[in-house]
Amino acid sequence: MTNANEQPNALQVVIGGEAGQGLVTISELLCRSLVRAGYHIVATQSYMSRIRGGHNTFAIRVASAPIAAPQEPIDLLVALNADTFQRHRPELAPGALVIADEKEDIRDVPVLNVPFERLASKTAENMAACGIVGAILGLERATLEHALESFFDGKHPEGAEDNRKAISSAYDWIGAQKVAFRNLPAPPRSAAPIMLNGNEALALGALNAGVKFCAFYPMTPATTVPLTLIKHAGKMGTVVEQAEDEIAAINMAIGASFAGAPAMVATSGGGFALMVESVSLAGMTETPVVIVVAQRPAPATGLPTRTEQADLEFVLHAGHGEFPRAILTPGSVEECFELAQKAFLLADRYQGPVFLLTDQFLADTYRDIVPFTLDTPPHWPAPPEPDNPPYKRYALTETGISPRLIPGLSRHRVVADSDEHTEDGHITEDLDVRRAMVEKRLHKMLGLEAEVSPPVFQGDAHPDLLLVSWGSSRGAVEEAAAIVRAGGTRAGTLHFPQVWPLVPKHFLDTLTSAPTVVAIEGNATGQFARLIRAETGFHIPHHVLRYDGLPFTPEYILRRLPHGTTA
Amino acid sequence: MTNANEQPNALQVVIGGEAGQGLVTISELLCRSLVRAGYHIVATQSYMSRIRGGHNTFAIRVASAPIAAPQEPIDLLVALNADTFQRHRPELAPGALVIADEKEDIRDVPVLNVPFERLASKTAENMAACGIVGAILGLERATLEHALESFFDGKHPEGAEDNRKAISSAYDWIGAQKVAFRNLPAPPRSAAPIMLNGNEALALGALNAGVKFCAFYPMTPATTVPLTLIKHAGKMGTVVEQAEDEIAAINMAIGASFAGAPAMVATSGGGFALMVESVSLAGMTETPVVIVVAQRPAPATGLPTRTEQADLEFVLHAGHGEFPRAILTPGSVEECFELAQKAFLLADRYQGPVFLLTDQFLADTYRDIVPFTLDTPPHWPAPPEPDNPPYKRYALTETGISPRLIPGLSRHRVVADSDEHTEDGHITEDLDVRRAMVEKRLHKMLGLEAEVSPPVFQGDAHPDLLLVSWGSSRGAVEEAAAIVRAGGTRAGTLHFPQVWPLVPKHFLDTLTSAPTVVAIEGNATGQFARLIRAETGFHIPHHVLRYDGLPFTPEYILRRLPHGTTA
Amino acid sequence: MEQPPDTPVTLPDYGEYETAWCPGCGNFGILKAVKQALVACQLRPESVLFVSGIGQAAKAPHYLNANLFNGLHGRALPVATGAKLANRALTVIVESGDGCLYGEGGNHLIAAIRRNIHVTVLTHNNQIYGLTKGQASPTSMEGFVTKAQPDGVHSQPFNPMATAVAMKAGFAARGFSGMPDHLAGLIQAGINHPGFALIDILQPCVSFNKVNTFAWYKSRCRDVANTHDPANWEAAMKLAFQWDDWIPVGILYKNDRAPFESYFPACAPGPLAEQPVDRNALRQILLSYA
Amino acid sequence: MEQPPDTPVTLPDYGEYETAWCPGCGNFGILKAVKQALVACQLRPESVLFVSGIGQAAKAPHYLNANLFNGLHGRALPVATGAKLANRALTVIVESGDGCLYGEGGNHLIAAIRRNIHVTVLTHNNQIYGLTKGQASPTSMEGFVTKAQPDGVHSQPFNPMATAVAMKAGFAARGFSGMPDHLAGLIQAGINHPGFALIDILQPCVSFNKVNTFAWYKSRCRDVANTHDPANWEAAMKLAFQWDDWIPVGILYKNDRAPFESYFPACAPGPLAEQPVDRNALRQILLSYA
Ligand SMILES: Cc1ncc(C[n+]2csc(CCOP(=O)(O)OP(=O)(O)O)c2C)c(N)n1
Ligand SMILES: Cc1ncc(C[n+]2csc(CCOP(=O)(O)OP(=O)(O)O)c2C)c(N)n1
Ligand code: SF4
Ligand code: SF4
Ligand SMILES: [Mg+2]
Ligand SMILES: [Mg+2]
Repeated sequence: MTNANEQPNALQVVIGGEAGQGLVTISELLCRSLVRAGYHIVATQSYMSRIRGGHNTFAIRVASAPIAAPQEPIDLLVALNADTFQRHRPELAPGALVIADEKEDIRDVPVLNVPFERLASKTAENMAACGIVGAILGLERATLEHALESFFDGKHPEGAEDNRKAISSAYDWIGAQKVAFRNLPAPPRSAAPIMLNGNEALALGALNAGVKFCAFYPMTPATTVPLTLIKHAGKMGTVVEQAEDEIAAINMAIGASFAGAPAMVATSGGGFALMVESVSLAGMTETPVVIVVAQRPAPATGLPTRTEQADLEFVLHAGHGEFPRAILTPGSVEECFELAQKAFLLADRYQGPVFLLTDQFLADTYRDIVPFTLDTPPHWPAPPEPDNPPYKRYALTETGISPRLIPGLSRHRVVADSDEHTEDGHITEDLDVRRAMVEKRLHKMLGLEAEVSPPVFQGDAHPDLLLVSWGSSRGAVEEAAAIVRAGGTRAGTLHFPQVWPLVPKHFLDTLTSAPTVVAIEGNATGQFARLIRAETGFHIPHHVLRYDGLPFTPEYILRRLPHGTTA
Repeated sequence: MTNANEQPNALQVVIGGEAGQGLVTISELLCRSLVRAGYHIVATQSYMSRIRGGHNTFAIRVASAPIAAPQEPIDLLVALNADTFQRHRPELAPGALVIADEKEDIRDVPVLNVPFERLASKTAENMAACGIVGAILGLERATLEHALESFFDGKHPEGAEDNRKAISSAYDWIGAQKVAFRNLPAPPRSAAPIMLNGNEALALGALNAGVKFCAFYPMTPATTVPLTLIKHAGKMGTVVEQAEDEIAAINMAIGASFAGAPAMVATSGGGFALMVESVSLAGMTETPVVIVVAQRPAPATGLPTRTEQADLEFVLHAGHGEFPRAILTPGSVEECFELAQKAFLLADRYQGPVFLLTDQFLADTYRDIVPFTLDTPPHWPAPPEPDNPPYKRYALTETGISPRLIPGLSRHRVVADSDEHTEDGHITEDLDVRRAMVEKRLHKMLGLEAEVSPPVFQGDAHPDLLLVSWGSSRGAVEEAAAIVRAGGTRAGTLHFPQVWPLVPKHFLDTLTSAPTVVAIEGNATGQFARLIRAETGFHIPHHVLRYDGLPFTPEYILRRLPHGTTA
Repeated sequence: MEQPPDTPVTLPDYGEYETAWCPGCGNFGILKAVKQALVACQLRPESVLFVSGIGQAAKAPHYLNANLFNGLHGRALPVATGAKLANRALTVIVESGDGCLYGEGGNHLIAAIRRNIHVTVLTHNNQIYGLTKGQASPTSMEGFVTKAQPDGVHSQPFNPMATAVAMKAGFAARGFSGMPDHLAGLIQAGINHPGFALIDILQPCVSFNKVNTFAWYKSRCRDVANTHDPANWEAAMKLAFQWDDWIPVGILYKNDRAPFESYFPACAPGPLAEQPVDRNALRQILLSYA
Repeated sequence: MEQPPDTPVTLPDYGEYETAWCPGCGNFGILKAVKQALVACQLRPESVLFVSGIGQAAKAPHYLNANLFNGLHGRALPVATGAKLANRALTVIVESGDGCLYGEGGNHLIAAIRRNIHVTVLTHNNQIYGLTKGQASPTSMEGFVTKAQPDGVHSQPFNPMATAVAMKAGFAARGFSGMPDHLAGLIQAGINHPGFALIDILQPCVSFNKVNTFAWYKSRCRDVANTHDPANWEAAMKLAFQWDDWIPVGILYKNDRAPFESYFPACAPGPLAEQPVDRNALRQILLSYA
């Protein structure tokens, strides 16, 4: 069996240090430069819940050919402090190089001792490290300098100049060294890719779908969704408001949506927990709202800056009573963009809550992206104005979908009620009406089922080994399967970009015909496997689970596949 | 097939009128008198969400032999207004009698026209009606008078006297009438039963378990749980506080529990939705808390005063992340008492959230009860004080259960954290500790499984028809099965007093060996059947569902059993 | 039924409906005053959005003909805030109970005051939880006895006027359901105030509050209009605490902070629902991620 | 390590721990003052319960040796309330951030003030959300610019002192982390005040608040002890609004309402955990349902 790190076209750079050492800045700069140079990247952030100190890393896997997942072995370790080396030493790949300040006492491994003090001012030492890595990876000096320019964008000229100098000195210095490090093949592409993380892509997808309102209460790892919207609010005409709490956030979104603005919220498990009553409200009043839940390890506050996939069942059943919903689970940065659009479409069409379930790993991971085409915007039709009054907001229809007008934008009055209501929206205690309304609402499930994004199969037809995944683990699972295949086992993957509703005919044959099926989930109890069983009776007998806060890697999966399933 | 109403020993009295007509007072008085006279009752309240007006009923099914469920046909209808007669006319059983004011124009059915104005003052007319019913049912005048005395308990002597007179005149007047109405056989018992509804029994069970703290925010149909605790707070030394909102309520309970007081909250779906984040907090900090969720029809505000069983999946998955819980689902007023005790026991032993999932029907239904014995109180041991410091609140143990000390009651400091934490309770981001703590917490499921209240089977061995139920529908389901049996079909019932955890060996054989299995649930999607399938793969093919806000009756079930399943 | 938009708005435009309230309830006076104020403002029903929570008070907007979002207990204010931001042209009125707005929804009240969003809040303050059958509310007086508080309320009552004035709310007024004409005037002034307006309306609950009855309020409530300048913060603060033989009703405090929605350029051109998606701008934005 | 209970409590009893705060953070001064106050009160660590929420401030009690319940963001106060009711003998101190206590937890603050429960609240008020990397908090000043508020904050800041004084809180004080001895005195007074005490502590955040810096606070904060009588409500109200070149620190307001827990007879005999279940009484109660 081959390992991910043995792929000749990929290598992994890990930059580690304390919060406050400028790690994110230089890593992003490096990523951007790599992407501009045409490389593919998977750049994963791993940080502690503190502002200064602690231990953070930015792991940049870079390749000349497409890649989809982070990897474990480190080829180039940039240790901004001594702690970094100690922690990551066990992960060094054969032939790895460590970059560290010349004052650090690092032995037994190939190390490049850099005289940072001589190369840069104290505050620009991080940028010198950036230059060193850029040079080693064979990036042109100008590529890094241009990336730096866009970063400063004309602001702080002094700091910018200081940083430029640091890069320059790094390149000059390294020219004089003999650094033995395997080079990547030159990248093949000439397209102009962009670099996005999952949350940015999600926000941009929402903007393309027409989002006009977002309310939020800050919560890691969701906050960068509203921050991205805020950044572009001026140009896109979006109203984004920081609410007093999450309950307010979702109720504001519901109010804005009722008044016609495509609306969303973004939060994580604990914040979402506070929104649960209002999810039910959106279900009852049939108000569209897109809810981004960026998962992190729980229960309670848990590990605020790490990743997990343990809120699937919670989100699926959140809210008292029964009403339709859809849960989209993007498996890549591209899917964040696409499914964000779909979420708004479904929310609008089926008039209720639609979820985007992501996690810290996907939210924070940067990828190179071919700019999305924006010419197929989802359709937000002006609701047809019924001409025969009285207008009935909740008219009983065959599809369960009733004509939705916007208060103030028609001659009609629009009445919505969280109590059970008549067709015209007014409170009722008529128990026949109750029954009809329950059925009307649930009837919308049929339409939602017809629009499900079906699971994506990849790999050998009639595989002996089938790996089932949902959400952010897609890349790692697909790479793991590729490695298994390279080892001679017929392997396939089934990725679910949508976990609710489930349409058994999309996947049941695939499941039942594979001799070995393994569910890969970032939780401790196999939630999705349980859901598959609840809906189909099919029991997935094997699991690869992860619940230590870190994302899946191909290596992690390969180590845990059931014995005998790989050749 | 026989019908419930054809049971010779049972008949049903329905008293209907507007809110504010004193319907509840006279119905409770009547129930109490019947119980004191030795009858069995199932007295169901059905009311609208308003304080005056509307249409409310109190349906008292009374019998000489034990009964377990409400019934549909009405034998004696007390119409306190004209509307009542119109609404309930279709439900009148053959031979039914209607009692109404002589001014009402009621035809085509046997009616007793009562000159209420002559029998009582305006405010005591309801009491005259009570006297009429008592007399017709053959209750001694003194029984009603004594019940009235305990009701007034020496207060409002004028009102009491007025009411006593009304009863008296009613008895006098009816003596002169010729009323044709089938009488019930004299009750066989001589024990001294008491009369309780589900919420009262639940509160008394909690008191026996040692509850010392309850916080709540008013919400129908849960409010009478804290109100019952408040009523007895002085004698039982209980602290009950009305919180500013439900989030505060559960956090107060968690704080009190952390400081050593057995603690509970009680709410309904929407209020519970607000507690969800803190359920996860209790799971993470391993703080015992008993959570009563009295279901009502949702989504959102729904039908505040009606009944439903649609929050099972919601409660099961409420809270972000993964942690153990237990969900108890009493099926009778007695089980409310018993399972309330068990809830406190489990919460204490497994240190986390334990649910009592009831509903409006059970909460408000009065039954005759043989007073519970109080001599087997659950055990609340003083936690053993570890003598070797440092004390570790979250010590890793084989059972997952760690030694719980109470802050201020030992020499040790007790530290609890909603973040992931070390054994001594302090915040950590160590990912190995994280994994160990996830496993420790989930390990408690094993102990919980060992203490599950198993499902209760009743009926024929190897039944052809098996009815599966959980929670409040138990009585109706068991009566329906009895009728089916009486009709010649081998029938059995499987009632789940606990729906989580599920232990398949308790029931899977029973399920798989019955030719026809039907799930009876008060929701629209068959939530419990789905849960059974998720846990066992077993698919319950038939459902009898109800989601119009009314409770199950044997008749409702019988009408909907799959064709061909009954002889 | 539909009138051309230039016809004057009259009371029948707001309809007459059957209610679920107890006979004699103070809510009737408020309903009357609200309709009167809407007519006085000459607001067409289709341009008015009521947002309410849950409780007896929260049912009020079902009893007139306008747009309505009857949401969750305690959550009317954020819904109203979202709706106003989505469409500035809507007249947004929140109507709910003291429990809903000062209890469950307390955090939103504070935030709304801080924002100064142009929303008019009508609190039916009966000093009790009516719909749930008579527990203490945040405004119940100390010692007030209910089934849930058999030894009387121990918390100090929430004083909405004192808090609003202390927080320098845009507009703070107290009314009484038993003075419907006066109340209609307050509501009209509140709606026309271009910022947040809190109108706390004393409302007898005949079923559950046997202390603060119609007579109790009636004998205490007197208007301050002629003697008080609402721009005078110190005087307003004094009046906010005036609660014994005399309970001052009228506009206690007012200032002219800019309304919250005026800070959002996106709100200016018209309803968000009618703003197109500028995909050229978005394309430029996408490329800026290179 | 264990000391017999009659040994005087000293600073080492409260330990020294490594923190996760930024060097130079105002939280360090608060931590120091808290320990100093606990020693001054001669409280043994095992008799003190800290309750905190989530944020940088909320980590503070992890850095001293006492009982701790570090709960959810915004929810420290109800936990503290429950714990105090369960055991009156505990000294219950809430320590958390401005976002936690005035934002997410706003409704609980209001309720706690109304209850006057004997809990001492220490708000680390850095006018920013620190842990989530610098969004505006309820106390951020108007116009304050952050990544989330690039055009500046539009809401009026929450004034904790004005609200507390308007609500006649039991004890309301303002401190500054840069005056740790003065602050320790306030905390000691707050702990000893038999009722609810809110101590709002101005705290520089060196990482995210570049406006309200140490120097900014330092040049403004001056004690009022010698010039102000905390029983004088009008004066307190004035001081609460004083926020320009001079920010008064000290006890602004104080009264002597009875603490909430004193109304519960069940709380008097001792910790609820140690009260037996009176099954004879319960048996009588059962029979009363006949
Ligand atoms: C989250 C939630 N908690 C509790 C309730 C139950 N509830 C309905 S109305 C109400 C109180 C009503 O009091 P108030 O707001 O003063 O209105 P009033 O009935 O007095 O007009 C409560 C607690 C609810 N519907 N939702
Ligand atoms: C329910 C919930 N919402 C949001 C968060 C994320 N969160 C953690 S700390 C914090 C704000 C911290 O600000 P503050 O309370 O002022 O404390 P500081 O870090 O400034 O000391 C937020 C929003 C959370 N943990 N839980
Ligand atoms: S209960 Fe009180 S507030 Fe509700 S309608 Fe009746 S009188 Fe009015
Ligand atoms: S971010 Fe601010 S508040 Fe948090 S530790 Fe750093 S300086 Fe202190
Ligand atoms: Mg009220
Ligand atoms: Mg802060």
